[in-house]
Amino acid sequence: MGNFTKGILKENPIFIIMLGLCPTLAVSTQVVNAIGMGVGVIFVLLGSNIFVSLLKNFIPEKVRIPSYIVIIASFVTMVDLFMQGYAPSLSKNLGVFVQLIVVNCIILGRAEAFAKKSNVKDAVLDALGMGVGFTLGLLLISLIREVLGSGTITLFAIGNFDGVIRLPGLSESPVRVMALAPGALLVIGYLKALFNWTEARRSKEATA
Amino acid sequence: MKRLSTFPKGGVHPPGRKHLAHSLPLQNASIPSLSIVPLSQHIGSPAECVVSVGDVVREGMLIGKPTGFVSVGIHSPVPGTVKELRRIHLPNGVQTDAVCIELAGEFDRLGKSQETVEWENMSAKELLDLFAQMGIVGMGGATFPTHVKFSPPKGSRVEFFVINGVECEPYLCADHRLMLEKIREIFEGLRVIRKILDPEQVLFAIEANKPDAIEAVMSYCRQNVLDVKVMPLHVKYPQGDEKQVLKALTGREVPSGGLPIDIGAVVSNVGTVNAIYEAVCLKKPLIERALTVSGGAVKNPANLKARIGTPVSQLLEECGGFSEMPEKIVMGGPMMGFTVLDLDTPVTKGTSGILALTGAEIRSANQTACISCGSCISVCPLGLNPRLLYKLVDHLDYGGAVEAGLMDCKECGCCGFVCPAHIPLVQGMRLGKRIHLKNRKKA
Amino acid sequence: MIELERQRITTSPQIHKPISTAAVMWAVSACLLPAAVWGVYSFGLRALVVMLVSIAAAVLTEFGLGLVSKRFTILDGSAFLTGLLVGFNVPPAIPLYIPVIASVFAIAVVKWTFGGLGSNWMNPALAGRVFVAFSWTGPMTSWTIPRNLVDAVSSATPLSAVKSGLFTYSGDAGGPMQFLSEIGYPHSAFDGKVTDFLRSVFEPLGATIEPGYGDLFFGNIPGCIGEVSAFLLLIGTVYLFARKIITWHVPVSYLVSFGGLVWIFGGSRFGSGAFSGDVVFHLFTGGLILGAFYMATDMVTSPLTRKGLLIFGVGCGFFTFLIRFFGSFPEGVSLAIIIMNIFVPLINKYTGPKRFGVTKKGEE
Amino acid sequence: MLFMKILWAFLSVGLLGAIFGIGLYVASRFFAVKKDERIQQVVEALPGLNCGACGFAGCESYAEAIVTAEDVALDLCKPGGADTAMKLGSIMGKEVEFSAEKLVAQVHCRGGKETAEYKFDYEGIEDCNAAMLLYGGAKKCPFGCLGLGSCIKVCPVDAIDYDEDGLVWVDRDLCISCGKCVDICPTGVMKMIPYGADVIVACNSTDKGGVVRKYCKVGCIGCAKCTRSSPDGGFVIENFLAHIDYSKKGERSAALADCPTKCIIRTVKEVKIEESAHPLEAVAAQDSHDAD
Amino acid sequence: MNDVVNVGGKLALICAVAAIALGLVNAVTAPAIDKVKEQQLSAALDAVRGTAEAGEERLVEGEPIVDGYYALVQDGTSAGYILRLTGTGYAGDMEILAAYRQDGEIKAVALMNNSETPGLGKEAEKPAYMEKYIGTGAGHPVPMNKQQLTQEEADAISGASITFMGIAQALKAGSDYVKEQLGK
Amino acid sequence: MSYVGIIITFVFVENFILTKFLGLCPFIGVSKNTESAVGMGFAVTFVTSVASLATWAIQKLILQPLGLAFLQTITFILVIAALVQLLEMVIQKISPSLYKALGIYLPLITTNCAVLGIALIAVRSNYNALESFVAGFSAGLGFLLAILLMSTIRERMNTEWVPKPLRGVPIAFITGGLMALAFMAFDKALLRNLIG
Ligand SMILES: Cc1cc2nc3c(=O)[nH]c(=O)nc-3n(C[C@H](O)[C@H](O)[C@H](O)COP(=O)(O)O)c2cc1C
Ligand SMILES: Cc1cc2nc3c(=O)[nH]c(=O)nc-3n(C[C@H](O)[C@H](O)[C@H](O)COP(=O)(O)O)c2cc1C
Ligand SMILES: Cc1cc2nc3c(=O)[nH]c(=O)nc-3n(C[C@H](O)[C@H](O)[C@H](O)COP(=O)(O)O)c2cc1C
Ligand SMILES: Cc1cc2nc3c(=O)[nH]c(=O)nc-3n(C[C@H](O)[C@H](O)[C@H](O)CO)c2cc1C
Ligand code: SF4
Ligand code: SF4
Ligand code: SF4
Ligand code: SF4
Ligand code: FES
Repeated sequence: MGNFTKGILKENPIFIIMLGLCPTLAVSTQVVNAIGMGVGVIFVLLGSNIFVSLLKNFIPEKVRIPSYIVIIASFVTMVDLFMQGYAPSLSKNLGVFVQLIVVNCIILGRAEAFAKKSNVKDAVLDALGMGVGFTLGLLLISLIREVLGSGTITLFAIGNFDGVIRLPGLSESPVRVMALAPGALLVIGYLKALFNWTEARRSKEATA
Repeated sequence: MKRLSTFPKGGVHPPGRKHLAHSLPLQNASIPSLSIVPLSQHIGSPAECVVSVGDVVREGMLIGKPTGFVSVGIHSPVPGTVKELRRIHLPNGVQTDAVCIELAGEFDRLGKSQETVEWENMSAKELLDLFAQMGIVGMGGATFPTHVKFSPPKGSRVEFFVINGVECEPYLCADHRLMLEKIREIFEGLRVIRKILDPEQVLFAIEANKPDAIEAVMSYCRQNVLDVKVMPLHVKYPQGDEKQVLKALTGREVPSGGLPIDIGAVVSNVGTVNAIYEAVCLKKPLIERALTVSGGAVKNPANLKARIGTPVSQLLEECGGFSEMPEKIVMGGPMMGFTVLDLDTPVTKGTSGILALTGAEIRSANQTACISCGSCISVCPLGLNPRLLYKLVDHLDYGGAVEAGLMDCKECGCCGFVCPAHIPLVQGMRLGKRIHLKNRKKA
Repeated sequence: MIELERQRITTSPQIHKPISTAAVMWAVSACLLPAAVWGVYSFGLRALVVMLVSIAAAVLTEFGLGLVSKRFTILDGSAFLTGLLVGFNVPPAIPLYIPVIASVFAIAVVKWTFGGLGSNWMNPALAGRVFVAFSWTGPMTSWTIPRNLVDAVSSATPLSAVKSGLFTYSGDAGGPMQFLSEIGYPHSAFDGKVTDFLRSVFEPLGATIEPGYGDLFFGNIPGCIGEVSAFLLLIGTVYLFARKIITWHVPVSYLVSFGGLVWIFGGSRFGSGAFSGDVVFHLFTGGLILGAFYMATDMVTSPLTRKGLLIFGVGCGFFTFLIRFFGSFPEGVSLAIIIMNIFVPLINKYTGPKRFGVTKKGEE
Repeated sequence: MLFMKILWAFLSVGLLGAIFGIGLYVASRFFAVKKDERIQQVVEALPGLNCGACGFAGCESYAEAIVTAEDVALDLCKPGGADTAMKLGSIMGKEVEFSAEKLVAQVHCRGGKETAEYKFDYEGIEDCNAAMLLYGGAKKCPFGCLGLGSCIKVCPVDAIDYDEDGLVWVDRDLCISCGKCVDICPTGVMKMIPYGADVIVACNSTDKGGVVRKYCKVGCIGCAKCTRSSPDGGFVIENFLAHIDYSKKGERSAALADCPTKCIIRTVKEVKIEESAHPLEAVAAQDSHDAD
Repeated sequence: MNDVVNVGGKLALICAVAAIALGLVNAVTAPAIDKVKEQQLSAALDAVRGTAEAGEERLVEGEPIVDGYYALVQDGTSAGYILRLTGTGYAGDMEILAAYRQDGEIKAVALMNNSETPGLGKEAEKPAYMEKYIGTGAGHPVPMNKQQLTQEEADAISGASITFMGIAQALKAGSDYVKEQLGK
Repeated sequence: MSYVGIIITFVFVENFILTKFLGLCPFIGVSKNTESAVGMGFAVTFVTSVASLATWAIQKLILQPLGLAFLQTITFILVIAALVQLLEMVIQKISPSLYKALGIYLPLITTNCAVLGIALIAVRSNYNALESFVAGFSAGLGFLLAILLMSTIRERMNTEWVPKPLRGVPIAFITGGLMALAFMAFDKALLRNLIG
């Protein structure tokens, strides 16, 4: 179980290990993007972790990285194709960042750091934990950015509901910069500082 | 009029305030009933005490003998008995033992006419040994033993000998008075120095704010047909620093980490030259020096010849005490001097002045963070970046500071003087140097 | 016996130049006062409210963060000045929450995040302004008609009128002032007198003078509260120069490089070829004077040495030109300055002072 | 059609894979450069604090020295302690003995604004070494803590801070024994003690008792009461100052209670106990508290 | 040699298997992707064609703004054209579909692919935004700058006039194209 | 688009770090001091230039003719990974000094979004071979510029008392945010006005 929970807080890929930052910042303009991206990453992580751990003895050391990358790229392509076919607007919003899941540092990082040494069950748990941790981090960032930067919370359109919750007042004149590039960097910077601060307080209290 | 030369980069113009004392002739200060004579008054190893409590000493008798080459003797400034050996803190941070001598007995020299000694047939080596015996150190502030400075490394040639009469520190006029009143002695001392160093050229540097001194020196040279080039300099602090005065006079730069001799020069303060005269021609050890007592809080500023070991309080009293409460008592000039904690602190060989400064003169204000104004950089005569050095020291990066030139800093105080944020930059420099030297010693 | 009440024990130097951070900051604030008064006169009391609100927001934020980090810094005047400059850099009719956010952003994010006064590397007031300008583009470009132009209908600033007007313009106005005349940009009564005077001086020399320069120079134009009166801003700088609080390096290199670029390339928009740009128009419109004398000169965020300051000024001039003439915003000063702020550490790294007694060879 | 597409995909990607696989293999033979893997292992085994206590520039240079130079000891990393030394031993295949108890730093002075006398008001850089430049600091006692926190600044793990009395205090659980604070402290009042030490003599003054009394209410006056109250506690008087020999494990609470100037204090901050009639009771209460 | 085969072959094998898997996935998704594209296009055309029928697309070469057009037919007679236009906005190119009467008057406009700023330029995606252009192009000129708008309309585009001008420019070019090339 | 246009686009208008968010991991990780930041910048520039050329070839010579667009991701990344690994080995052998300067960064670059990002963007923009190369090169230059400026600012921050929780990574992000704020001056409209 520890393999699952560690990814969510203690080794949160975004806030603690600080990997996979590009998609985190680029697609966090809307909550729905964060969910889509998160699902995509979980899928790829699962797939790659399973296959890497299955094939750990088969893959020769010399072509380890290329092999992992091929495995990862295959799953990414699948996600990409399915998104294009069945969730076209999401696919458009995420742009190249779907394909860029390949180079999302988390995925190769987990393959290298964990899956290649573990059995399938642990690899699955690790993938799920990391994926969920990534998604939660992404959700947090996108929630802050979308609420501040657009005054809305965009979810899925169901029936009559167009999927957008509009916050009165803020949605008419939002802090638009928060939805743009600077906002992303500022939000993650302050969130990381908050993490550092609480972490420091926790460790101080733990010893006191 | 020809433009007077000065050093080109940096420097400041603090209010000079020399008018308080510059026209007052040197007077003998009264003899202290208790002289406190520190054993470490010079750069180098402290002298070793050769008297013990209860001993009777005579005026000018050796009480501390030099320990090693870079060291000089310490002499009793007064006749009397040794009362105690005391550990004292000098304002410049040095902790040293001091011999306390209670005045008693008869003066050997005071009030007696001095005969001049034949010295022409002494060799350079003998003269230098005599300097060390007589306790001659640089009187320009650094108190570096003169016999060491006058022993240039083999193969180096002394192109210039510079008599430093710049006296760029505000308030101070002792050198100015010496140039007016002891001109013959100074040039007699110069003859001794010529014999030792054999310089190709002798330069006499005086800032333009002492026109009477320039005139006096020039006419003396003219009358006696001396081969000395008198160089009036445009007023700017810290022109008296040997690196700056050499730059102003010769255009050459003493290399970083180097000495004047690296560019073929030796610099001596006028007071040192006078002391050399007294030591060689009168056989008088260094037991008194000229200094200025001044400052807005002093009732009657004065230029005094005071015995080494005279407590500060006595000199202030002699000048009529305070006209108003001073905020700081300073030993030395206001730019490089040190604040005095204890009024029993004695005059030493390096004390060029005692100042009692009022709040209006100090102009202190609250310290804030550095606002990157760059003033400190533009005034640093050594082309350092004091702001950066300070920040590095403040962040404990002593190695980085040394790499950025910390060890070049002369602590001239220009940076601290102009800093609008009132950051104690010079303290930072001193701290950094001290820790660096400590670390280096350890390594 | 000599007695002392209290001695101060400090390191050398024992005396100090009569200057302090607080004195500098309050002096700059004081020099901005004439322009502030003009803003209130020209745009009404609303302008005063805007300035007071931005100052209050800045000072309160400074105070709050000072409490957190146990430093009491509001008397050093830098927060006041930042707040004042935020107020100077917004339109008079701005909804009040916008300057408040700009001030809070300036002090909290740009200044205190990096450690407070002196630690920030970007100009707080300008970063605050740009932050809100990008967030609330509409309100930040809605202008108030100044008092002396009561009969005007359009409230565009001269720069934005020229910029958006030129987009579809196909005549040959010859220059921005002619263009403004052509589209009927209003002038004050006072400007008539100035124009008459200028004409009487320059027309005998063969120059033609368009009306409107008087309004530009003295500030009868719409714009941000503090930026409109180039004249009063310049008056204030006299004291700053006299006290040596600012030096000529940044303003001169900024204005000269910008003016030069305008002169060389600025005319091509009007089909009059190179070396015919209207430098005077561009110098006195927008926030250039405010920026060049009061904001690019912020010591904290500009380089340390003279050489560095010159490079910085030229960079500001270049980017101001680039943004004004090619960018999508009519004004470029604030962006140009914060862009150059990014380069300051780099500039400082390579324009350090020359060390005494250190030769290139010896340095290795 | 579909079949052809898949065939082409199969062929082209397979071929690319083969080319790169073989290419990389061949290249790796051509361009092979030997590296000692153990350096990386050693780096990983070290705590990575880069504190410099080992005497090398940082963890990485220590690791390199361990692997490349023969005679570098494996027990130099103080923060890592015994665990790390063991790990290094197993990587390098060497026996390591590491027995010393962990040491931590502590300030041996409790003289503050209320208890100690000052010569003047210090103005200047907030740094103890800077204060030393001015008459050895503002305190009359030349041995005490100057309280300007150089050690706080230098500590890599923030183990030092001002306590509720405004005096400098080391949190022994955070301290990693790097010794940087001891190095930087200008008065030598910061000293290393064993982690398990129960009490310290919180004074560093070697002045005579009478002199100490003049400038500090909580200084050690060298009265030797502690040596009598707790004869097995390892108290020794040297230069009018009590030291503790921690290798003696006897009780020391009697000395703690009897010290006339209360300069013997606990290393673990006492839970503040309500004003009680007898100080001894408070101490006793504290003792029983410690016991459970 | 054995090693080479081991290393190269294994990587090749992994690649090949991956390629086959992807080929299969592609076979499943390709029709869906095509359908999505078709749907998007027809939805867009629906938005501007009104009650008329759109014919096949004809591509236009050598025009900077007009990329292609569809002839509109209503009740058997020609009812104008739909033009595919490229305008330049604040954040790059914008795809615009606009329906014109034969005399060049704008009947309907829709903003398609674009990267304008949400809340500013993106507002132009709302049908109401285009009202100021409708009915212009023949009798009335296409509004090209703020001065030609009502105060209310001008306020609405405040802060996004680059988008406004970009669309206007494209529409005007389209109108001219209809008048000069197609209208005859 | 003209070559100048491509350069301005990728250095300023679409700076990979400050507006596109590609390559942030090394940007944050390797910008602590100028020397290594510049090393990283050059390494990235080199790889983006070569990679965009190589992927252009794959796209035009294999994927497009065979209708295998769906294999883009897998082939591109394969090429990049192999390229970087090869490059690392070659440099290590041929020029140990260059390897010392760049070597430690090279493995990091495989998983740098910037490299794959520029390859994909170049293909999407339909660039020809030279344009792809120029785009790759300028994307690298943009990265170099951003990381150089960032490192000088971070070096300055080393001598400031930044509040503890903000030190290190957070302050780097916030600095990046403010840089991005200023870089918003460079928008598409500016580019268009500048080069027509
Ligand atoms: C350690 C040391 C060694 C010195 N050696 C020499 C020397 O060999 N020759 C010389 O002319 N001066 C020597 N000096 C003296 C310096 O040149 C200089 O005169 C002295 O430091 C005082 O200079 P200041 O008053 O400008 O600070 C030495 C000084 C120091 C501190
Ligand atoms: C900042 C600074 C200012 C100085 N000003 C003077 C001065 O005004 N007059 C002087 O004789 N020496 C001055 N000195 C000392 C000279 O550098 C040099 O040490 C001295 O002239 C050498 O002579 P001495 O060894 O005989 O003292 C100054 C030194 C420094 C660092
Ligand atoms: C973050 C940001 C986004 C912008 N987005 C757009 C946009 O989508 N469309 C547009 O026309 N202008 C956009 N602009 C450009 C400015 O708003 C431009 O100054 C304005 O269009 C011209 O001012 P005006 O409309 O008030 O005349 C944007 C500016 C910023 C700072
Ligand atoms: C000449 C001068 C110009 C200044 N300009 C600005 C400015 O443009 N914006 C600002 O926020 N503060 C300005 N300040 C105030 C101060 O330097 C600024 O708040 C610091 O950047 C805060 O660390 C200025 C100060 C001076 C002395
Ligand atoms: S004290 Fe040192 S750093 Fe300051 S101006 Fe003088 S030489 Fe330069
Ligand atoms: S003079 Fe003071 S405020 Fe100005 S740069 Fe130097 S240290 Fe900073
Ligand atoms: S223990 Fe030493 S370094 Fe720490 S505050 Fe006290 S005197 Fe300073
Ligand atoms: S308290 Fe001292 S010894 Fe302990 S970790 Fe901190 S600096 Fe190192
Ligand atoms: S996720 Fe983009 S470089 Fe790491």
